[in-house]
Amino acid sequence: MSEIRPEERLAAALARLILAPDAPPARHIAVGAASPLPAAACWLVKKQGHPVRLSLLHKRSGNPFTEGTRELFDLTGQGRIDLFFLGGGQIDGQANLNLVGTGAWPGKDVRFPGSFGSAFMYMMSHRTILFREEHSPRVLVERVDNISANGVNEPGVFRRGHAQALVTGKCVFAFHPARARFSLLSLHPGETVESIRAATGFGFDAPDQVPQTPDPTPAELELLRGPVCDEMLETYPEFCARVFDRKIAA
Amino acid sequence: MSEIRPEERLAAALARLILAPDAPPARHIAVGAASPLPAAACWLVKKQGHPVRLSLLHKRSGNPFTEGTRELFDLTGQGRIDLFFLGGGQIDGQANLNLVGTGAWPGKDVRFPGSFGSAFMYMMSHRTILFREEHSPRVLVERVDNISANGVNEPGVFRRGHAQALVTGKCVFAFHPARARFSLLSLHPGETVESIRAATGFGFDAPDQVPQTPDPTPAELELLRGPVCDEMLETYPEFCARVFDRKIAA
Amino acid sequence: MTTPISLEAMAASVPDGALIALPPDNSLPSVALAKALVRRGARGLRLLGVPVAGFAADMLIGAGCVAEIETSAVSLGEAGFAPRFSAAVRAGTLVVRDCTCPAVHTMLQAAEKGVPFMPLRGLIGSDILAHRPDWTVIANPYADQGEDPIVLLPAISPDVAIFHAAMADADGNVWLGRRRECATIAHASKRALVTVERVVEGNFLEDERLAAGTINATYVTEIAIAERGAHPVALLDEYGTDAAYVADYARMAKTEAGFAAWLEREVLGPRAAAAE
Amino acid sequence: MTTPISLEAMAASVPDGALIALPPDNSLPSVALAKALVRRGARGLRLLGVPVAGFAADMLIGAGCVAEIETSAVSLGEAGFAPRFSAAVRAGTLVVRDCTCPAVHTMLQAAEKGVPFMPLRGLIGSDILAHRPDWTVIANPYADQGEDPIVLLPAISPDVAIFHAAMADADGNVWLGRRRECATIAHASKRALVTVERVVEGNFLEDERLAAGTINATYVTEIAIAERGAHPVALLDEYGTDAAYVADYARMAKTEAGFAAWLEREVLGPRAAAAE
Repeated sequence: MSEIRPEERLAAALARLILAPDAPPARHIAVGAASPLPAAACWLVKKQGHPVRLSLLHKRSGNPFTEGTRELFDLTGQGRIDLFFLGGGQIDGQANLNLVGTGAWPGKDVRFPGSFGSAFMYMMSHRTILFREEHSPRVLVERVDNISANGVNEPGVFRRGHAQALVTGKCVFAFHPARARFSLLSLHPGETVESIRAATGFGFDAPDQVPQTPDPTPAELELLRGPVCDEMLETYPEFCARVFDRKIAA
Repeated sequence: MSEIRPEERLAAALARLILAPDAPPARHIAVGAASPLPAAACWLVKKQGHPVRLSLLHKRSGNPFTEGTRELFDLTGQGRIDLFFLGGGQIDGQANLNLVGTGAWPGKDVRFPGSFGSAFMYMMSHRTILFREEHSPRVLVERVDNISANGVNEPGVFRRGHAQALVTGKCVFAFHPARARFSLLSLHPGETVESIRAATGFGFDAPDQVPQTPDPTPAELELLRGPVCDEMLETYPEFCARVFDRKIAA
Repeated sequence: MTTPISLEAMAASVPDGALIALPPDNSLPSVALAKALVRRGARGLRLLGVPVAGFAADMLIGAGCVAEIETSAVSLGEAGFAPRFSAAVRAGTLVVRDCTCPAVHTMLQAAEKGVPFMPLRGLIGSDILAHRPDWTVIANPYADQGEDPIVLLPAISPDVAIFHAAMADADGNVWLGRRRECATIAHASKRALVTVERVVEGNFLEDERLAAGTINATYVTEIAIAERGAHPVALLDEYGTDAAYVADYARMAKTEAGFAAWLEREVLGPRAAAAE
Repeated sequence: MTTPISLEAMAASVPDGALIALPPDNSLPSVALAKALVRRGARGLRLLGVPVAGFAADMLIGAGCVAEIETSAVSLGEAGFAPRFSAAVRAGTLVVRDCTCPAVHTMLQAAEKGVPFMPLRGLIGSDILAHRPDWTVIANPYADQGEDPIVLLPAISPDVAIFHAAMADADGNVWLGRRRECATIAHASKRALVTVERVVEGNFLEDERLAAGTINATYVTEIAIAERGAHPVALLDEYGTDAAYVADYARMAKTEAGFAAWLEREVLGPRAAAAE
């Protein structure tokens, strides 16, 4: 096996979170984020033989929805979406997400594209995995400038699920909704608790011993580079070329 | 021209009500009632060259709706249905309709099929023409046993339209929502104000001179027996055979 | 990938007392599954006519399978009043919750969207509303002036959606064209049991011509093959209504004895079983 | 029977200041009509992205046609942020009403049903809600316990729905397959202006295979033929996204001067006009 690429480690880490035994089962996952890594993680889980239904919103052909884009939100409202992925231009220590922009509302400083369905999906999916490759004080802030989607709610507000974890290019955090705080779950190679603190704008908990994020197993690597890449080639050709050195046959 | 059938007179009378100059325009008419006469009247209007859209809910092929039966009600909610037809097992002097049954709720004495969409369509269509061939004290009652759909509302309740008229086998009544009362508009041949009073369970107003319901014109008869019948043959074969002596070619 | 099960296994999976949503006679009821429910001796079913009920409901009521029905009407269409329904209302053996068509759709759409209620215009002044303590009237918070009362209807989530589709594909998607109330029923229900004429290769969602009339397999719990499974009701452009069959039913079902004979001949007896 | 009008006549029928609903770049926007609106010099338009906005919206904003936008996002997808939208937000020349996808659908569905509002779960705690004085939170009257706050969203009825369909038939029905948000937009809007690749014989509603993906002519105000009218966006299985065209736009539109040059070349100039 050739060298493990950082993206392969992230995909495997995400896949392990999807399958986490203490989380509710992921029977139906919707992947709407533009990033190909959550999609790769979902395909890895599926190619490992787990019976999971994937609704890939960026797939060009065979769009799974026949009511237009409304159907994803209706599905989620029905409680049929077990897991969703979200990112954000800013993410804060209470797992609030800012997809609107920095500065005064609605993003007078730097405007991001917008909140998409986050204000609904984050509350109505059974769980959400947060993913943002860039791990910097610019992105991981003490308090987001604007809340597109909030990490927790006041008691008495109907909410089906919360963030399970936040995966970045440097580490994996677990999120604890009851105390609205992240804790360090694992460190990617080369990182320490101190390096994470230096790169993170929000406070977080850390156990005495933080394990390293495991390498993908040879079996996982084989799946990622073979059948997972096969499924992703049409939708994410640049990603497959960069990470797996694979191109669509002309 | 052969003798005018009663059904032909009724169809022509309905068509004239559809086109009544003091009523809001009928650009889109939905016909849901099982009776073929409102459908014949609508086709007559259309074949006379008036630009009207017909949504015939009983048409076997080419159902106009692509959202299922919900679409008729959504259309009506949008204010796009200008005219609808309703009948009833009982109709009372305030234009209340009973499609549920007689005796205690929900029809312990004689149960009718049920209210269908009447409780919505009657209030949300721009106008409704009531049609019931049987004109008897059993059907036209002082007060319906059960109200499927009410003729008028308290002030402040959103309502888009009311009954315009009630057409029976004996006469045509106009309805006056402001005073919640019918008045006699025209008498079919052989009827008098007294014969109508005797056959009607509710009180109604009558002018000093009540005109006769006009005969269909030769042009109307020609359209009814020709192109209107052509359109109705598939959906209402028995009616066409009985009234127009026409059968579907084997 | 969904593997079809047998009609009898499908009927066995419907528990006594289940709340079952059924499309009307112009929109793909699974009469085949209704007959199988009669054969399995289902009891205490609660039916929801979407928005009205027809042949299958009347038969289930006559066979003693039904405790309650919520619907905007029960009718055999051209063949007239539903005889076993009418008899049960008269006898007081059936709880009837009268509704009006758009209210049924609205309650299912609320479940489809995952909201606890949805508003609907109309209804105010009708005895239907007066007999529905579960329906609420509120002042419209968006009124330009005055109270503007408007009805809120609660979401309804049937235990089982039952309908018939033209075909299923290898991935378990089902196709039924423009009869989209069946999609809403499936979305709103906890389980969907779908009978089909046939199972075909491929995936309808990959075909732009078929996708719009397809219900995604994610909503389909089980599929069973039942040829002419809507009969005597029409199936799209595949077969028409068997009006003579319905008229014969309407005639025989006027009496309890006549209905029992019809049931024996068409549903329970050896000849009926062989025909399925 | 609908007779197609010209693209320019269609653009002329959209008044300045109109509230226009547009589908996103994955769901059949009429880029051809958006270009025609730029050519006619439309001003003060209010856009509604259903539920997000893309290439056409950014172009209209850059060309100075737009006063307000209500949307859940404006994005060029793979090509990144929408440059003219971002510049207008920075400059404060555009009123932005931020939304979230299911809220856009819900407000249109309320108009589709003819109700003044519809509820939606989620949203509580988001600054989107905090910045929408037109959205209301009420106590759920069907709550099992407690207040159970839930958001009510007002119906929104756009003046004009604008989208592109694969084809129209002789009766003015349009077919666009599974992209059913366009049907909801058409139902909710006062007028629907639809560009199509072609007009064909027959009536889609008579064809069970096509009916489910058809929007009835009753909702379609005008049709104009615009071949490749979605370009550079994909049209179902007929043509794909022209990613190079969008990337070129994204690059040039980074500056106002670059955008002006792009507009001259692709929309306003003689070569652009000849290509339409």
